[in-house]
Amino acid sequence: MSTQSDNGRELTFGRAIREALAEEMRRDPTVFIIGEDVAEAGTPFKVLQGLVDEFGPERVIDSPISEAGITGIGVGAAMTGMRPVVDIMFGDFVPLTMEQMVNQAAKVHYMSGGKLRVPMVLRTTLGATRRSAAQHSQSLHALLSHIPGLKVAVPSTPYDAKGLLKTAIRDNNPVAFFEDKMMYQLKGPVPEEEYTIPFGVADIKRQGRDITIVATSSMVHVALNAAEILEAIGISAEVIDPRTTNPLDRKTLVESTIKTSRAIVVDEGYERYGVTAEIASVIADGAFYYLDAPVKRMGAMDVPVPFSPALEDLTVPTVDIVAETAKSLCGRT
Amino acid sequence: MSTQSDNGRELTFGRAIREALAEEMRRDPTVFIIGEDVAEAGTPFKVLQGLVDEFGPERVIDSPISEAGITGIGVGAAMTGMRPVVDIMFGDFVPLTMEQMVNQAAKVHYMSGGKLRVPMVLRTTLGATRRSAAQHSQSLHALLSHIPGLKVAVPSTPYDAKGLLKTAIRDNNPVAFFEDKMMYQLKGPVPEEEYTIPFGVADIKRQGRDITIVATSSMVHVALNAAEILEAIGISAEVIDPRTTNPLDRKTLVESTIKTSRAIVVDEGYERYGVTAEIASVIADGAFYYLDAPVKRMGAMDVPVPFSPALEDLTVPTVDIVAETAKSLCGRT
Amino acid sequence: MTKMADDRAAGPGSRLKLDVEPYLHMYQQMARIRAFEEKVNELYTGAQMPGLAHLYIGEEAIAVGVCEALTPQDYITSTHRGHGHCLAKGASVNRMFAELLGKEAGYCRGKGGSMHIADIESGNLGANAIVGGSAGIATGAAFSAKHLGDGRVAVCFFGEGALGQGLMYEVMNMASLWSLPVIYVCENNHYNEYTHFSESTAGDITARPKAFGIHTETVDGQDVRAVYKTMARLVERVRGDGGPVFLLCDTYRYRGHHVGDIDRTYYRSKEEEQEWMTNRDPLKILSGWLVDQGLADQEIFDQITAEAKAEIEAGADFAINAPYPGISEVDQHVYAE
Amino acid sequence: MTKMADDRAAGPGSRLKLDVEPYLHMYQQMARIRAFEEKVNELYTGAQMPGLAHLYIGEEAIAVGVCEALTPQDYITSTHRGHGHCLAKGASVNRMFAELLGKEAGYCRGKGGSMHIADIESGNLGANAIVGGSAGIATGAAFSAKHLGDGRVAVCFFGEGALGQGLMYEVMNMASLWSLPVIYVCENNHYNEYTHFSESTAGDITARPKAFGIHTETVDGQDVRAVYKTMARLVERVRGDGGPVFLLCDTYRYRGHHVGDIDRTYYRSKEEEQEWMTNRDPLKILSGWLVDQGLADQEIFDQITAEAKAEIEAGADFAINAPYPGISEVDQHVYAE
Ligand SMILES: Cc1ncc(C[n+]2csc(CCOP(=O)(O)OP(=O)(O)O)c2C)c(N)n1
Ligand SMILES: Cc1ncc(C[n+]2csc(CCOP(=O)(O)OP(=O)(O)O)c2C)c(N)n1
Ligand SMILES: [Mg+2]
Ligand SMILES: [Mg+2]
Repeated sequence: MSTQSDNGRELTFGRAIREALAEEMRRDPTVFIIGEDVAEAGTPFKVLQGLVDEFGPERVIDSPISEAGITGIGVGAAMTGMRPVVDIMFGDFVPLTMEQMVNQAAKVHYMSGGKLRVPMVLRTTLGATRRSAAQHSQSLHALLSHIPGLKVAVPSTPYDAKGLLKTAIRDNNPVAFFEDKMMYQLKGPVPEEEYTIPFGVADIKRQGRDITIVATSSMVHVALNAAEILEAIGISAEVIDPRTTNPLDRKTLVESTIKTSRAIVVDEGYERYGVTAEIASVIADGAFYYLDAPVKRMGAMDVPVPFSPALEDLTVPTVDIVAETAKSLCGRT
Repeated sequence: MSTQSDNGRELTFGRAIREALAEEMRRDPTVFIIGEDVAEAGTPFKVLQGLVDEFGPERVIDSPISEAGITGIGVGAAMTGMRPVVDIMFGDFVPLTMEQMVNQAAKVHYMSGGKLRVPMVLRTTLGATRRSAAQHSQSLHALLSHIPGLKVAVPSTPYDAKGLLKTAIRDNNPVAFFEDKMMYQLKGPVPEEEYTIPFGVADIKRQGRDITIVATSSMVHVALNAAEILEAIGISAEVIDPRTTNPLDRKTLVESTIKTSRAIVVDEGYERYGVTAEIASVIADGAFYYLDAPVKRMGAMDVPVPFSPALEDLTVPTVDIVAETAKSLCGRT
Repeated sequence: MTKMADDRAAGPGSRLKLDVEPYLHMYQQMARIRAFEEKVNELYTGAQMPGLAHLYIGEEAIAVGVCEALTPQDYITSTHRGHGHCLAKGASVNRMFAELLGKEAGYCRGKGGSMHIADIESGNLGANAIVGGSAGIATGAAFSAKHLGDGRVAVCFFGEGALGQGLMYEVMNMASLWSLPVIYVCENNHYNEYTHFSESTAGDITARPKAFGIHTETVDGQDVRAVYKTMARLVERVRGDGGPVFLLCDTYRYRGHHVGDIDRTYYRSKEEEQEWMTNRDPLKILSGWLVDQGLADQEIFDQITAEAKAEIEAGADFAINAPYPGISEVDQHVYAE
Repeated sequence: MTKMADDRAAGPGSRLKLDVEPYLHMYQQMARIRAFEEKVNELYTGAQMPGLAHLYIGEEAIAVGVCEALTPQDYITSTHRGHGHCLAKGASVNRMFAELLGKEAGYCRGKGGSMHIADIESGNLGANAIVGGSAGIATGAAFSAKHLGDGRVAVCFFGEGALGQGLMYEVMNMASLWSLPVIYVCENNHYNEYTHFSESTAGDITARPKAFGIHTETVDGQDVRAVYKTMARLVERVRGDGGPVFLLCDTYRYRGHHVGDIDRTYYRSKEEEQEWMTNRDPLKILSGWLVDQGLADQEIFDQITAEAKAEIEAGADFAINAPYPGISEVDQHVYAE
């Protein structure tokens, strides 16, 4: 993990998020958090627990259940000197914020000829397999990735989560930050010393020679596990995490594929018109003359997420399917 | 134009839409229209003019300026025996309807195990170059194309508009229907006799051998004009209109590309994470072993649509650029 | 259901005239809901239920009082805390448990789960996991009823937290403009998840629907007789083209926001919970009144409770032993024919 | 601006004490707005202006009365019908015309156009082409003002049609809960495009903000003195941490919904238009009062009007001759540094 430090400390993904918020709130008094049950409750995922004690209810604000309203207030506050972090409990509620994100936040800077800015972060979640059914399991990051004027981060490790969130808060543009709710307990190295991670810089999570697996958020771990399986049968997979879908580090993705001559793109959003489509077409175009096989896409099945434990897991790319697909792309069976 | 009749009658795109609505409203008393200024005003584009006179204000309903509300009422009415046609004046307002479209309309059938249905049409517009600036010029059909449970139609001719809208109204699923506001005055043949056009069946608007140009909505005409220019220099372009982005007629797109070995995808939505990404990756995958050149994407520039006449037209694919791109793909300069 | 001569009950000697059945039926419905929810909690803590569930315990009088005033054809839309609404509207215990466990015999073939139970046969257009998400659906159903002239009314159940959603006001405005037969039933259990409603709700709740010209009433949500009587009157008004109404019910959830919300002291006191459970319990209030009136004695309630528990146990067993949907179902029902 | 001894004006002999300047200034501001809009219409009909424009003619007293009660640091958010708001808050005629013609000298370098004029120097956070779209922005600006303690207030201008947008209620609720220094100014010109507001607005408008605990007042939007006096009082209240307020202004747009809306008889009568233009014109009302009071005579108004026209003509010429932005600008300002 090129960009990662190796001092001993380990944190969970959730703790890394909290630490990033706390550090930025200490550093900049204009940063505040607004959302449903973010204060005493610290969100249903307990990610923000303790922040209200340090920063008080003026900076960690429990709001009514008004996603559009808090996003709109965030946009206005951001335009006038604050750095709001708007907490949208589930990514499934992002559609409620779309007007404010798409028509206001994303366009204010451009429409004002560069005079107004919207330094706001919209923090929300993605990810299925939690038995939460169709309205609490979606990964809708593609919707916001499509909109010029917005930036979108999809961290996959505690280290990346912290570094990218600090960057998001300091960025002078609206940033949508998607956290996989199933990863909050995931542990990983996070150095004591402060750091940030630039947007638009992919991270090579694993070096490889035979095939490139581009994966986002939760799917990075699926890809890494698939790479282990492939290793065992002599296929060397390179796993690349774009870390931000917008801006997208096209160069790294294309160069890796030029090297390996094969690519798979794995993302937990719906496959059709989703993140895998953009990345796969960028690679298919950029690495065209070097590809030995078609670029394969693996997104979530194009169905509303079913509740039944017998069905839900079938809708998300798994380690085995990724490994199988990689094998056949490499002409092995 | 394979599927088109050739009796003399010509109608504008707007008249074709109105005729489809009138015919379906006569045929089925449960069909009704709800939206802002749809009755006496007949919408700002005058597309619905006269309908209220024939069907009365109970079936052509002027609503408050409540896009989310009328979409929600449409969903509920559709679940209980009606066939609402919800009129969203500008596609830019679709974000206001996203929660009802994404979490309700799209999921009700699946979440209810197939028992409830939402036979609703959301009619709206797309298209720039009208000097309407960033909040009245977007082509946001990719947002809804991404959502399983929704269908999306993007007609390019009066003939297709009428046939597809009739199909949309009779469909038992939520359908988003995008009309290019710049095409309402466009004339084309529309037979007297009744017809419908099935979803998921692409139309080959022009036969060709050397390159496939896949284009949607307004961009079909850009592609056809580009094909004329190419013809003049001996390049035979096949122009294919998917007509619906979801379902997408992958087969026709791929087969045409296998025949021509080159493809360009043109769409007026933002390029990044847009419709061109899905279609390009479908073709790059399906026709991989037959491609002589990378599949090229041409969407709208990834910027909020500028107001200035000096800038706006630069953001949309033009005939010349499409022709130029086709030429270079064909190795000509 | 049988019209109740509740008023006549007051006058002495008129007792014989009083029809006690309906009250016992309401008690039974509330007892079934409570037993159902207790079982859900047991299944969850026993790790036999996937996901989460939001228990309706403490709020039973609202679902029962409201649904008793409706016909099977009338529509309801429900919430994430919807088990009580579904049962009160006529759902079967077996199929509900099956749905909660993700089994094919469930109302949604296991695809919906606890927060999405829909049963068109009993007029239930579905629970909704989006707060306020069904306000448009209920209002649209009322639109259909009015347009088709089938005399149905639509009830939109929602928690006071949904008052934070702009959609509520958009649809209330249209329901009022077009005099739609919809009844907005606000279950104010005082908390939006872990936040007291006074921290999220400015002004006076009843002033909001009134501002849109909607007839508004308030009722004690723990007194099923009061809820029923009020609803019966309101339903009559709405069916008679009297336009939409809003009914604010004061209530309380005894348990956590969801089954996993065990330690609640950081947002509400044990005393508060105790106060409601002891002095404002809907089952106690009804049984107490019937006993005071000499209309019933305790045995009957014990019997009803026992029957309810038995039905619930059987339902849970049915569900536990029922098969899951086949994996081929995963991509079925995405689109209707 | 100078405090006006309006009240004292009543008492005879006190005339000399009265400061007439502020009134003449308001007249001048209204005259500038009207002349500006007349010119916009001329440019449009002369095919010299791209796109469309929504004229503010008839509503001038609101923008002027409101903005005269604000400091340059105070914030406003505006609407698709925003030219008047921008001018009243201090925008330059030249740069506004430049923006309307898509020229680089415009407030948004030509990228925003008529519906998106923003001028942070004068506290204008921008017009908005989404009905109700700026309600969140204005409320958020008030949030900043309160949090930063800079004593600013934020004014949210919107038409009565925006009352159809749920966002309005979500943010009014929060503004009330958190006592934010925001003033919601509703310009009720009776029409949402081509639909009379009574067909889209149930109940009583003022009851809506009141339901959220927001102090609400109503004023004659054609009487700039009344608007100014009311606003001056409300601004003081809001600045003094009195919480948000809602001001409903009764007004009328003389022209079409936009410059292209010529034949309006299908949605409103010529008589109605005549009635407002003859008897409720904001410029006539103010000049008439000043003349009656013997504080000014007609010449001065003719002079002000002539000056305004000259300024406007010069501004339009400036814009017409100004250069367009270079094509390299098309993808600049998508993201801030
Ligand atoms: C739009 C939306 N925002 C947030 C949530 C998360 N959430 C689920 S229940 C709940 C609280 C709802 O409170 P209330 O409406 O009073 O219902 P109660 O749980 O008290 O019955 C919240 C915030 C959601 N499901 N939908
Ligand atoms: C969300 C949204 N819906 C619809 C429109 C189209 N539209 C533009 S102005 C307008 C009417 C607005 O009426 P009102 O708010 O009263 O303002 P007025 O034009 O009367 O000043 C409509 C419906 C829009 N711009 N935004
Ligand atoms: Mg509650
Ligand atoms: Mg108006």
